[in-house]
Amino acid sequence: MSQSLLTLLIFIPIIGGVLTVACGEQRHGLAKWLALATSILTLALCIPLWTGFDASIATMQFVEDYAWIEAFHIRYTLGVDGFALPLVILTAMITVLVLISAWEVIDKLVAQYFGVMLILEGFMIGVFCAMDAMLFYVFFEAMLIPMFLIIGIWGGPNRVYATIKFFLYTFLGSVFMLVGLIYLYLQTVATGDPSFAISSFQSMPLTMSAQVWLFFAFLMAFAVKIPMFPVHTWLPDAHVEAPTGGSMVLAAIMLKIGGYGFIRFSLPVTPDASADLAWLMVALSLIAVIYIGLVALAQQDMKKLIAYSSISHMGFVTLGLFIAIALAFGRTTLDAAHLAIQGAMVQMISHGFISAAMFAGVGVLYDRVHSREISAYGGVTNTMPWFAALMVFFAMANSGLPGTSGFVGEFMVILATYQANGWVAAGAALTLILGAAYTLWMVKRVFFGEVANQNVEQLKDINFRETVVLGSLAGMVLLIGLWPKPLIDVMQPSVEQLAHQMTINKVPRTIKPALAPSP
Amino acid sequence: MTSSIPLSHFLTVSAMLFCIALAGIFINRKNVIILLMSIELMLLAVNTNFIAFSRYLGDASGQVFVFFILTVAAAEAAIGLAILVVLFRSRGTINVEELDSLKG
Amino acid sequence: MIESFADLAPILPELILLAFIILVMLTDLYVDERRRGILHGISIVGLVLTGVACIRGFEAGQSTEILGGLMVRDSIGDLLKVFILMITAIVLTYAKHSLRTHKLFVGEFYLLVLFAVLGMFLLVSSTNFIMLYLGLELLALSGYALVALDRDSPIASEAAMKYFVVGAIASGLLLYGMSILYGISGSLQIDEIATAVAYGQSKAVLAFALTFVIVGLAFKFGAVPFHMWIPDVYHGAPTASTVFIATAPKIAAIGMAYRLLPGALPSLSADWTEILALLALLSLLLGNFAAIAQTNLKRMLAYSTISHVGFLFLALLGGTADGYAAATFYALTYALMTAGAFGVIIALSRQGFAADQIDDYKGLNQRHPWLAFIMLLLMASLAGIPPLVGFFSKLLVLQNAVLAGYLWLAVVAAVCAVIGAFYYLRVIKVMYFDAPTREIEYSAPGDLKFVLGLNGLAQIALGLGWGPLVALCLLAWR
Amino acid sequence: MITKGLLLWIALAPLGGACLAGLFGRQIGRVGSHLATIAGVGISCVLSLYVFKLLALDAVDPVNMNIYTWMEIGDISAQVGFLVDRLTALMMVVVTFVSLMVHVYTIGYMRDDPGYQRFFAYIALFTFAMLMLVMSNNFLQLFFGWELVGLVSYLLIGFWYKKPTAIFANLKAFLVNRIGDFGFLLGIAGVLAYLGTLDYATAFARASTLNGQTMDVGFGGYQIEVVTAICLLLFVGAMGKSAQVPLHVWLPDSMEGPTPISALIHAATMVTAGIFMVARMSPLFEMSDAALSVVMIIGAITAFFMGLVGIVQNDIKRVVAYSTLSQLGYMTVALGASAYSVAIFHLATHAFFKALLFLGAGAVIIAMHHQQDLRKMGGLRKFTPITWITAWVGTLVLVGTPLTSGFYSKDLIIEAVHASTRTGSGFAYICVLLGVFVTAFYSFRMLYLVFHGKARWEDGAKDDHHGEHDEHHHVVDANHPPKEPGWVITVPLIALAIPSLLIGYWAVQPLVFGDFFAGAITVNPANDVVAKIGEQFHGPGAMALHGLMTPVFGLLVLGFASATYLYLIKPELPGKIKTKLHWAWAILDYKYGFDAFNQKVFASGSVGLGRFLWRWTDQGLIDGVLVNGTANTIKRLALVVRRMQSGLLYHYAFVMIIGLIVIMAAFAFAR
Repeated sequence: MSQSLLTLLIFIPIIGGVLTVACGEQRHGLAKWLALATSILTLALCIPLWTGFDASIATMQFVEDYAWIEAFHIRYTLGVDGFALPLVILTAMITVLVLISAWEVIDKLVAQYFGVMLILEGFMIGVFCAMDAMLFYVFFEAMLIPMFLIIGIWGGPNRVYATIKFFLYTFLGSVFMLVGLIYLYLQTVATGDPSFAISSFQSMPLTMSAQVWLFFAFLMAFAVKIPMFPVHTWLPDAHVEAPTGGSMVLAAIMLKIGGYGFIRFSLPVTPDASADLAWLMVALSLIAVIYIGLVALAQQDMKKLIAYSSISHMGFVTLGLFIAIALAFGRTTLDAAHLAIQGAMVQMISHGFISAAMFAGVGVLYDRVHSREISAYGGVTNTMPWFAALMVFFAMANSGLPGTSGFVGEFMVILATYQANGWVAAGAALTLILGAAYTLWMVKRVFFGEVANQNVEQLKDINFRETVVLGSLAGMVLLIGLWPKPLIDVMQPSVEQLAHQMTINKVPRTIKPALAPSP
Repeated sequence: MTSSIPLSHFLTVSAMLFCIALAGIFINRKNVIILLMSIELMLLAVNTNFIAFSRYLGDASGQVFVFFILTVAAAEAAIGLAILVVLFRSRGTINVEELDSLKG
Repeated sequence: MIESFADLAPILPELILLAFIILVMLTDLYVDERRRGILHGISIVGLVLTGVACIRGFEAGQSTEILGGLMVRDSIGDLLKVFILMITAIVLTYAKHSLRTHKLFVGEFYLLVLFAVLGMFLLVSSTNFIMLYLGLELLALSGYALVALDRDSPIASEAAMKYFVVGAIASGLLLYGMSILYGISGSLQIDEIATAVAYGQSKAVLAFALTFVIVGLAFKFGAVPFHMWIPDVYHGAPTASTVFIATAPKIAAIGMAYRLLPGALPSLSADWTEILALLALLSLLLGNFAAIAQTNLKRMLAYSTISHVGFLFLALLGGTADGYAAATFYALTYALMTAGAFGVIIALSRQGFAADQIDDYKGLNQRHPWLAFIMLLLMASLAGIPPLVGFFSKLLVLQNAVLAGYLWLAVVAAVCAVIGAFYYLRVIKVMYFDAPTREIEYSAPGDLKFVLGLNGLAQIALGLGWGPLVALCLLAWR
Repeated sequence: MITKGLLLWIALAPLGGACLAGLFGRQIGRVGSHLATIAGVGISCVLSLYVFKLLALDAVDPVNMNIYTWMEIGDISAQVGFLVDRLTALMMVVVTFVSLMVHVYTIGYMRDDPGYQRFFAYIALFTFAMLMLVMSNNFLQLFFGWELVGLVSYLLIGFWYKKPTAIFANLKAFLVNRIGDFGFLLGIAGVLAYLGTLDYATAFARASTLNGQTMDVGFGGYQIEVVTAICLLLFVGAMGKSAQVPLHVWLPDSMEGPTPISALIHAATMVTAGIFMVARMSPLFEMSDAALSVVMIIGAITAFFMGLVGIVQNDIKRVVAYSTLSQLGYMTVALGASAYSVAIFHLATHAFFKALLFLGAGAVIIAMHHQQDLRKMGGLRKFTPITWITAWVGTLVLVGTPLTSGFYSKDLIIEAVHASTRTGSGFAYICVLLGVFVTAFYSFRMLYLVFHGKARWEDGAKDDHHGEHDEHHHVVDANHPPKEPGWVITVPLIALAIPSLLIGYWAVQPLVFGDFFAGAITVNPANDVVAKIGEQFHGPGAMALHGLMTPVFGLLVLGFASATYLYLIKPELPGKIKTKLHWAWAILDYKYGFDAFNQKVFASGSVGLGRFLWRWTDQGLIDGVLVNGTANTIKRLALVVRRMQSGLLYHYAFVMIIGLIVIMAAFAFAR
């Protein structure tokens, strides 16, 4: 059981998904229950994963290692560490909620929707568990087709443009990574120990120029995924057109894969290039926080607004990760770097819950009124008090109110960033104002005020199903916000290891004085 | 006799024939028949080459090859003409310029 | 030269094939319209038996001269032959239905296909220019006839004529190159040429000859700028012929390339690598760009073929054994994917409805989800999305390109793959996102449905378990 | 003995009440929910008093305990814990007591409001948040409480969420506070960066290491003292919460909320959080004269100029709001003069009498059936005697009549500023002096306009905004005269009036001059002004006597006199003056243009900028040119390439030949 736990986590959803599709549209009732059962089973399997995980060591756990393609030394190697574990569990949780939230909402090709969602879940878990670069890439790319279908089949009016844009954007980004991986593999061949293992890439000596090229190759892939300015424009379109469940998965999990990629590849494989280019990444992150924050302020479409806010929040992930490498540079203690990385990770997890909740909320409104335009609403509180209460809560979480998970990550990242450069920290802290501004302004326009029109007049408050979805998300947000310690403790050893890898010079490196940590 | 005409002359001639054949193919805008003739001419140029070389090298295999080429050329011509007939039946023309329904 | 029949053992596959060709020819004379299905059966049996013969003689690294060195029996040849036979068998299954629906079900088709296969056999295992040329022409001539199979179709005959003319030019050019090489080396034996060329002849003349040889080769593959016949032939020919011409000959061409380039001109590898890189680049760009603008599925697949040839050439760079193994793997998977795609077209086509317009596939998912799913797999595989096998074949060729020092070309190829993804996605989009406009009936015979299903699932199966296959390729080439 | 359990009870009891009323309000009903919350707050009030007794009288040692670890990364750890010393205890008493009063008062005030339960849930939750803030023993929890009170204030200002002005005001309040928090958070980051901890005790212990340490500003190579930078950043936070210029703009608008919370949050407790925080941080602030000067000057400006605006207000609540601003200014000045104890003293007294005034105003509003316009009141004393008397008490205390608590706290502030030698103390001194006059003037003006003179409501003012909510569509006029509200309203008034009068006399000696805050507040001997003025202090009685012959008292009398003359004796005069000095009146009425400026520049500006960036950079450049541009280029190229397949045989042949020649050429030139 426990020695093949990860395989089960990956393939139970995939097989369940195939079976669900096989049920066919005429038996979609059965299909839905089958899908839900599968996803819950997957979530249940996360319990032994969590309990069995030894949070005191940084090494990979639940490792499974089988030869896959001997000829090219591609292995089927799975394992989780402090970074992967929370993300796997997040994926399992969100998928269950996605299925529940789609229960009565999806009206065409129901079986296919539920099945594809499960298959997607399997691929995503695979990404987080893969320890072999090629296996990682396979899962990384395999996610595209299900998502492509989800947006394209069940999406909004402009779905075709959005989904093809999403696909090609991501695909274009990742092929550069593919070439990079091939290059790294050939390096290992040259050194006589051919392997696609991520660990062997991480420990491989590389010249500075090679590192820079590789860094940009990885950047192309992960910057698009996370997404960073200026390759973020696919996200708003994708979110706007995607069905609620699609948006939830996209925002809650897929974006995280970008950040996870930085942690797995960019930082450890090319530490020196990362350090040299940290200034660039920090600059882009700040742009994400401020520029995107301003753009979000201008949105008229709720989903677009939340999408932009996601980009802005992901800015903190990249900021944390690349400030960390500046802080890991010539310091006696690495605590600050640890703080930054932890902040980035917590931000990812928390954003997973919050953005999922926000999109679920928009979905609730959309199912009733069939409009995402802010101007189509007003005074929703009058007719949907409980829903309004929950959404105000999530809005507060989204604008980083202490006590909610949204605060924790930003708090840690800002605190850490200040130690590298006060002005950067100030720029990042602007999110306190911007985030509150765009989120609460939307809340004001949608929920407060007199009842705006007939549609709002006839709104029914959230039913049990929706309460379950939003309520459980609210619970997680509150839990992480009030007591992040368990989460942080689980990640700490891996964080320390990553910070240590950052300090290992493959070649002499420099760092922009602006980011040189204050003495 | 062998010494009288140097190899280069043969090669030049065959090269010329070859070029004429090619030119015939893409300058000709009128009749498919001419295309077939040009192709034949091209093969003949090649044959000239082979024979000249084999004579010059005193190696027979070249001439053997020529026989094969001639045979194949005949078969080719047969198929070509057959296609030509089919073409004429279905389109009523063998004008090269009108063979452009498949494009883009 | 032949002391005993034992000497004929190495060419047993060819002999069996020939025997069955004659059998088909004779049966065709005596069976009437209704029972022509038997020809199909005979051909399949023939292919299978030939395959068995190939496999039984298969032995890595070993190679025996036949017919006084005109041909050779080696693992490379056997591998390619087995693959050719596999593909041909699949193709015949698809073709039968197509021929039936379009009233073209005649014995000649099987004859021509089998003759073409025989030509390919000679091509891949010839060690002498004469043999190589004969194989080439046997393949080519059968091809011309196959294209012209539908005598009443104007576009078919036009395509045949175009194919014939440019094909003839190409073989003419190839012959001219051969003649020069013969002049230089004084032999038609590939190995002797190799040794002769190795002793520094004047580079200029060699390059001159090499150019013509490469042109002939590039034409067989259909690499830019010798690709012009591909779209017209794919489009014009009856689908049954297209699916054959589009698949098996590509595998044979690898053998031809191997015999001509590393075989005959190893000392020029630097030169032909450059040229192949150039052709690869052109093919990648033109193929992908032109495919985007297509509305006819067959034509789109034609251009996609051109772009795939571009990828395949990446594997030929450097001419290493691993490279050729990768190329073989690529050609095989490509053939599987393309055969499958045409198979779907055939499965949906009816009398008077060719199902070759992309728009014909609108809403297929809602009508026939299974068929749509197969097409999805094939398209995604052609686009190179993991875990489908199309991705891994691309992976191998890209790796070979990087290994050969063509990192930039690998990057370009990768980007082209993204551009290419667009038009494959368009097919998926049409099938899954659009609402069905007309009633699409899917009434193919069971064997076709079965093979088609296998063909689609093979994309996943091979994607997950491509190790043995690639290992086999490496075994054969190393 | 102060145990963890005790403190947890104090903190969590209100939270429990809040959850009950908030989540199950519908089930337990109105009575149930107000009983639940009052019980919760009552418990923590009693316990707070007990804790205060222990600390103040029985001299028990302060406690500093951690409840649980919030996060721990190497040496960086954040706890949730309590630090309870006399400063905290005092704040706890003030908060819980006022809160309790407000709870009781609310029963009457919100009697027929549909959101009854919700309201109780909010104010109970606020009490919890405020307690978390004052009881915190580290910066994280401080920030937690800091933001949570902000949240509740946001919810309560927007309590009547249908009212456009209300939901505008609450968004504004939250955002302005966020600007403050922006600085505050950076201050905390600075503390962590330079002191390596988030724990008060540790941080203060290490504070001395900052001596003379400077940091690079980042441009122009300027250097700035680290401690100054940190203190200023922290003070930005205080400016937000305690509504100091220029972040004061939210407080007047917050009056859109129901009156009880104006009393509780926007007068007595939350707005004083900034004062409390600075006092709590005294060990840091004491190290930076520069920071304290800034504090003092900002405070002085607020104290005087905001008072001025109060003069021209006609909304009864807004008058009190501006008076609150001005009083907060006084406290800030005291901080700036490093007279922290005095500031806290004034904070406490102010809490009582300002709550009193607000609740009084609320009583008036109820009596007037939600009429808030001073011009429509007058002569109420006959109808609402208790309110009238308590209002008089409140006013007298506010203006600082000797012997009242207001006198002691305010007079000491003025003294302190006078005694201070810090940069800007001169300016501050003038401001606070003039402030006395202004305070007296607007206070009595309000008093007269409401309770004295002719009843301007009798000629039924039908015209304008009555009825924040629909229950009160009928207005008062001659036939429906205003009447005294019920006991739930008046009892809190009285209960607040008494301490407002007395605690000053009773507490000034121990609180300010006894070293009551020893250990809680650190004052650098060099600038210990309290000690200096302590030398002239000979008991509260003597101070009161002495107070009668200070300029302060003169200004107070002057203010009283002029107000009396203008609004009681010659009520027509103000109109004339208004027309004469129109420009001055305009400036004040325009509130110095802060709101307009913010609205134009920040609100509209940022939205406009966002829209511009979205349209031009995001959609125009990135999407339009780069993404779709590329796609379209490829499409166009595709068509071109497609046309190259002309379909003409001789073109095909030609292309082949060209290819042949190109390859040859490649060889030729490669050589």
